[in-house]
Amino acid sequence: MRTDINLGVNCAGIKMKNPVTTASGTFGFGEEYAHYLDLSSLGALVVKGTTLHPRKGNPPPRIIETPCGILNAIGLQNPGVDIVVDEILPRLQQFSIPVIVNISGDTPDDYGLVAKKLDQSYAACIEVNVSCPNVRKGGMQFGSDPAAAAEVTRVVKANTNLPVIVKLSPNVTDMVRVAQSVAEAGADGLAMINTLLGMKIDIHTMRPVLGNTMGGLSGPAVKPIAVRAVWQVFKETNLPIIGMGGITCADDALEFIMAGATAVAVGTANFINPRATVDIIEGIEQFLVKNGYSDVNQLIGKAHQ
Amino acid sequence: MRTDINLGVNCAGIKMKNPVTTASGTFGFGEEYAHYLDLSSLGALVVKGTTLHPRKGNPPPRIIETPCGILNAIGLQNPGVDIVVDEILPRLQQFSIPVIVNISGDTPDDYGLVAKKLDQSYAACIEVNVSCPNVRKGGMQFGSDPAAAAEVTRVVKANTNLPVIVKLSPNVTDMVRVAQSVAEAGADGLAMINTLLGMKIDIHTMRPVLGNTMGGLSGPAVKPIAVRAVWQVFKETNLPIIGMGGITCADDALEFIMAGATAVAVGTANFINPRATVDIIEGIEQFLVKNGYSDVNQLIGKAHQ
Amino acid sequence: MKLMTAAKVTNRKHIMPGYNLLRVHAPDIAHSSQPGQFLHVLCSDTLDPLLRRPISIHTVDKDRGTVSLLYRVAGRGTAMLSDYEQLNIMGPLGNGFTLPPANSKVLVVAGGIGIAPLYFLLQKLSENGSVADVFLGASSAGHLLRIKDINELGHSVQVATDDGSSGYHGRVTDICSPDFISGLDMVYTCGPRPMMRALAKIIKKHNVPGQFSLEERMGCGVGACLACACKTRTGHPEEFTYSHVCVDGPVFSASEVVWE
Amino acid sequence: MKLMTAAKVTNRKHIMPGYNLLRVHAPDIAHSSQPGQFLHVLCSDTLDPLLRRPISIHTVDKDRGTVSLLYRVAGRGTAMLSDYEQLNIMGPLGNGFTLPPANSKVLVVAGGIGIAPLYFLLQKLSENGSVADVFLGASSAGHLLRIKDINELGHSVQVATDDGSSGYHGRVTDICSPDFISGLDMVYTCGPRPMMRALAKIIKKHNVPGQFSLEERMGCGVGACLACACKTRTGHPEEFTYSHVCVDGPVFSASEVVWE
Ligand SMILES: Cc1cc2nc3c(=O)[nH]c(=O)nc-3n(C[C@H](O)[C@H](O)[C@H](O)COP(=O)(O)OP(=O)(O)OC[C@H]3O[C@@H](n4cnc5c(N)ncnc54)[C@H](O)[C@@H]3O)c2cc1C
Ligand SMILES: Cc1cc2nc3c(=O)[nH]c(=O)nc-3n(C[C@H](O)[C@H](O)[C@H](O)COP(=O)(O)OP(=O)(O)OC[C@H]3O[C@@H](n4cnc5c(N)ncnc54)[C@H](O)[C@@H]3O)c2cc1C
Ligand SMILES: Cc1cc2nc3c(=O)[nH]c(=O)nc-3n(C[C@H](O)[C@H](O)[C@H](O)COP(=O)(O)O)c2cc1C
Ligand SMILES: Cc1cc2nc3c(=O)[nH]c(=O)nc-3n(C[C@H](O)[C@H](O)[C@H](O)COP(=O)(O)O)c2cc1C
Ligand code: FES
Ligand code: FES
Repeated sequence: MRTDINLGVNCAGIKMKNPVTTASGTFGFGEEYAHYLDLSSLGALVVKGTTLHPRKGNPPPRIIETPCGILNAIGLQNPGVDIVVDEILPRLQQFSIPVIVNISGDTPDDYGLVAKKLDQSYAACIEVNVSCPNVRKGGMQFGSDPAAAAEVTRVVKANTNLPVIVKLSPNVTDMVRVAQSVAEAGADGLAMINTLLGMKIDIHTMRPVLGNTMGGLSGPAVKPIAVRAVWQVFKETNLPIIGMGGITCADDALEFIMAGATAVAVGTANFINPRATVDIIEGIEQFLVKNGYSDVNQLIGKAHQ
Repeated sequence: MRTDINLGVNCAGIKMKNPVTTASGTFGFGEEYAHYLDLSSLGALVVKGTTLHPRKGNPPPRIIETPCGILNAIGLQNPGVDIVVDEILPRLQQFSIPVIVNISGDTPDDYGLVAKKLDQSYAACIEVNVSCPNVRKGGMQFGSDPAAAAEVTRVVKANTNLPVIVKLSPNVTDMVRVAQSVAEAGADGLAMINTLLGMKIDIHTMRPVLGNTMGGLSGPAVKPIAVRAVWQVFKETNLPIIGMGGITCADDALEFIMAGATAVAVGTANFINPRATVDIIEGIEQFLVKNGYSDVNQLIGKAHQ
Repeated sequence: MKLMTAAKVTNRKHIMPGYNLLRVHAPDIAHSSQPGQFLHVLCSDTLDPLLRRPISIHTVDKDRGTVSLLYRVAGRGTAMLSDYEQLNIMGPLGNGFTLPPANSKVLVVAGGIGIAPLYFLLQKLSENGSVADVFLGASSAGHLLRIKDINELGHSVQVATDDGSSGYHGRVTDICSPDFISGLDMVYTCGPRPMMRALAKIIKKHNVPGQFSLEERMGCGVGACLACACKTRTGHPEEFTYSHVCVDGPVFSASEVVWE
Repeated sequence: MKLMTAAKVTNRKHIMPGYNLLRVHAPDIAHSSQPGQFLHVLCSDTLDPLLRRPISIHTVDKDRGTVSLLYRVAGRGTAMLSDYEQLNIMGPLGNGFTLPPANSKVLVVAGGIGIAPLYFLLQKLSENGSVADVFLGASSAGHLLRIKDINELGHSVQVATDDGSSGYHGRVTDICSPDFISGLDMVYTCGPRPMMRALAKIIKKHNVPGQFSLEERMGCGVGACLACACKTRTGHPEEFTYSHVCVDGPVFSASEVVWE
């Protein structure tokens, strides 16, 4: 860490000491990876999608590899918000980094109740998942309709004083419209992209591979789609963006930042390299030094100039 | 070729001696690959997107590699329908296979005029491209709105007696709705998927790589999305489907067929293996033999059972 | 202790058609591994194939600081494993087998490549002076692995093959006679799910406890992605939950698993 | 004749840091290749990286049936090229250089790795008894390739480097004096676009024709995808069209190209 280089960013009111965080659902509650890296070196920690009540998740298989990507259909398995607030978040306090809790629900009211519980917790921010393709009710349903996404945003905002980031689905005709709609509804920031709806058939069993038939595509395969989404939304809204989708290295992260992301999240790449986040932080710093920049903020949206 | 195995399919009224064709724009007018394979062994030949007037296409770079995929922004460079009808199609007659002409336009009337000209040509079928992400007017615009897609379909149908296949865009919230809408408008078949809108930024120049900024993502990376699209649309419509998106080998092709495709098209893979189509035809036959099937039609939609 | 390390490959051997043995230098892992634990192995130095592959620890040599992996070439990932001078590995991961008290009557049942983690267990058993009965099942003789080495450890081996090309002609569970099973203190097993399901039924009937090593497709290998779900019982007889093979297993108590 | 073939690699050599020479056995290609043509080479046996890479034919040996490629390790694809025993290649592709009439005054200008296709041309020239002036430009001495071999073919070499580490200190186009250029019958070149643009301007001024080998990102390599577009003139002075480097080129007449 060089003192003459600023890596810090302010994303939706959260002070991050560097622009790198984790993609919800790919990094557990952080502790699972504590053997492999110093969690306190992350810009922020985004934890697993949390719901009002505990959820079992989908039947296996829940994951399958695809070319340069994976399909997952976890189905939001989680212990429920009470355990998150009472047991998990207090433990995460030791790492002294902003913890962003990703939330989901079947109805806007569900979201509101979860938000209310988090309001009094150690969470620094709420990430509203209106884009999960792996659950029957809610999830992507909200995210694919600008009005429904706005409604969920409003309810969450009404129930918390924490900054609210809305996580957008790429499975829509016009992400910009959804982004604008949640911006008007009071979102403090945007996270994009969630996974793309996909599936795989096993030609030997002649059946879909995933227990849930369809799943969400993530990993390097989707990176061009994610960069495009960030580029488009950056152009048409003023909200800070956490960019993600296929980031594996510092060069990928810089691509998102230049497209307009204030921060980036690392997802699938954690499975391949558990130190991907910290390697990326280092790589961004090296890029700044090598190219004569002193502040990562100088690069945000740079490709639009 | 074994005589006890039937590879023939009837797709939207076109008799194909096997279910393998080429994806428009990836195989030129066929002749470019005539050195590498016997064109007459293909189930059908889908040629480059054709418009009323010649088009120059987009400025370079027009292509860039992405993880397991490519982005292209060709911009429909083509000699115009008159040259296609007068010079190119007559030459293709020698191969004695159905030739499907992919068409695009700025307005529904453009499509109609092109269709009318093709009606009297050697073309066996018209594939209506309402989903090109690489041109400013028309293209994807039509494909992302069910009503507009239906309108184009109606105009084309009114101008030709050839079977009409509509090629759908994956860049929409609900492909099934677009499919149903063009089905009602009289489409004889569906082709899916066209490319996904994506982009890449060169972090050294700090600018988008493609001359046209954004481009269309194709190749193995998109396969899970394409299989899902075929699966969903097969379930909800009765039209035959030409499935494509990332097919590189017989196993991939079989995945699409089991998801519901009557035929498959090979695109990006031609660039890597110019003999991909014929290798796939052979592989499908071998699969049938090995698994005790005598007819490829037995596998269409098999994964739904 | 869990590690990610680039371990030097010190030996590779094709032990039978389709089966390789790979030895890597990883002293920390060699010293801390328990039988039943696994490594999460990077197979490619490009993005295709993308994910790591879980491979059991087959045996360790603490003196030399090496760990051996025995694997079947199942697909693209495992086909690449023997290409490298160095292997990027994470581990040791998961919960392994619990050793039985001295003088216990123990049966070890391996289906095919299922012997991979069980051989390490058999080594520990013989270090403790225990002698186990070992049943090996496979589709045919060409998939029966390590018989000689198991005998050398002092255990007795019986064999069953689906095609009768070696030993009993039939399933390995068919040679589990009720008399024999009911006299056991513990059954250890790893193999194809149908085999393990059948075995679970048999030992349940005779009230014999079992430690079963399960497989499931994995993402992270460390409990973060929740991909490797396996249906297990909760306190309530009507209920179930999804446990995770990478952290709750891969070794589960047979009675804990919902075998469907 | 165009082919796709898995050609055996018969020799590989690191000729300078970052530059490799690869020889493959491909008799049909060796016999039918012209200087300026290229091969479309598969770099990976997985799906990442996906596309083939165009590499010029550097020299052929008809007797041995071999083709040599000289390449700069530019990125991931070229970094993999020397890993294989066999190389899957398509070719020979594109339109090469047209040889000049006997006794023509010829200049050959290569920028860095641009010498790759030009060396084959220089061989043909000396086979025809022609002697060329060869100007080599590079960023520094470490990127000047094949000087000795070109001298051995009987051509005279002048050198320019951006950092002055060898020959003239400056751009290779700076050593193109008006007197010298105006006396030429033909200029052949391959190199970075800015260099070629500058050279095109110079020779246009003196009405000297040029054959320029261009680069553009490629998909198919055979004219099917229309990716490798290059702006060229039509009959009308105000108009332009997009030609394709893989089939209309890679060698274009300098006056045909719209240099922007
Ligand atoms: C905890 C654990 C320990 C293991 N230990 C060993 C070992 O010591 N030796 C060994 O040879 N194998 C072991 N395996 C299995 C091994 O991980 C798979 O064979 C390997 O991942 C296949 O990768 P591949 O790329 O070669 O095949 P792929 O191309 O990925 O798949 C080949 C075939 O195997 C199936 N498959 C792949 N992964 C799994 C999985 N996780 N579960 C079920 N089916 C799968 C696929 O459906 C396909 O039919 C273990 C698995 C687990 C979960
Ligand atoms: C007709 C033709 C003949 C060629 N002959 C040779 C040759 O004989 N020897 C040789 O060393 N190289 C040659 N090249 C260039 C060579 O194809 C590229 O260097 C190679 O494709 C880079 O692949 P990579 O995977 O190593 O690099 P990548 O990782 O793909 O890219 C590395 C860098 O090169 C740039 N780049 C990649 N491809 C191209 C391209 N086609 N045009 C412009 N920039 C590109 C990228 O933007 C990047 O900055 C030729 C190119 C063409 C079009
Ligand atoms: C296994 C897995 C579980 C995920 N769970 C969640 C989740 O609970 N909530 C959510 O908003 N996104 C979830 N995602 C989506 C990721 O947060 C991220 O948006 C997506 O994976 C794209 O990033 P990547 O390509 O870097 O993985 C999950 C992704 C994966 C792979
Ligand atoms: C270079 C290129 C050009 C294309 N041109 C067209 C076109 O003119 N019309 C069209 O409908 N689709 C066009 N496509 C889309 C393909 O036909 C196909 O739908 C897509 O590439 C997905 O298939 P693939 O992954 O096998 O390439 C083009 C694709 C590529 C890569
Ligand atoms: S593989 Fe990620 S939780 Fe087990
Ligand atoms: S690379 Fe496809 S047309 Fe030139």
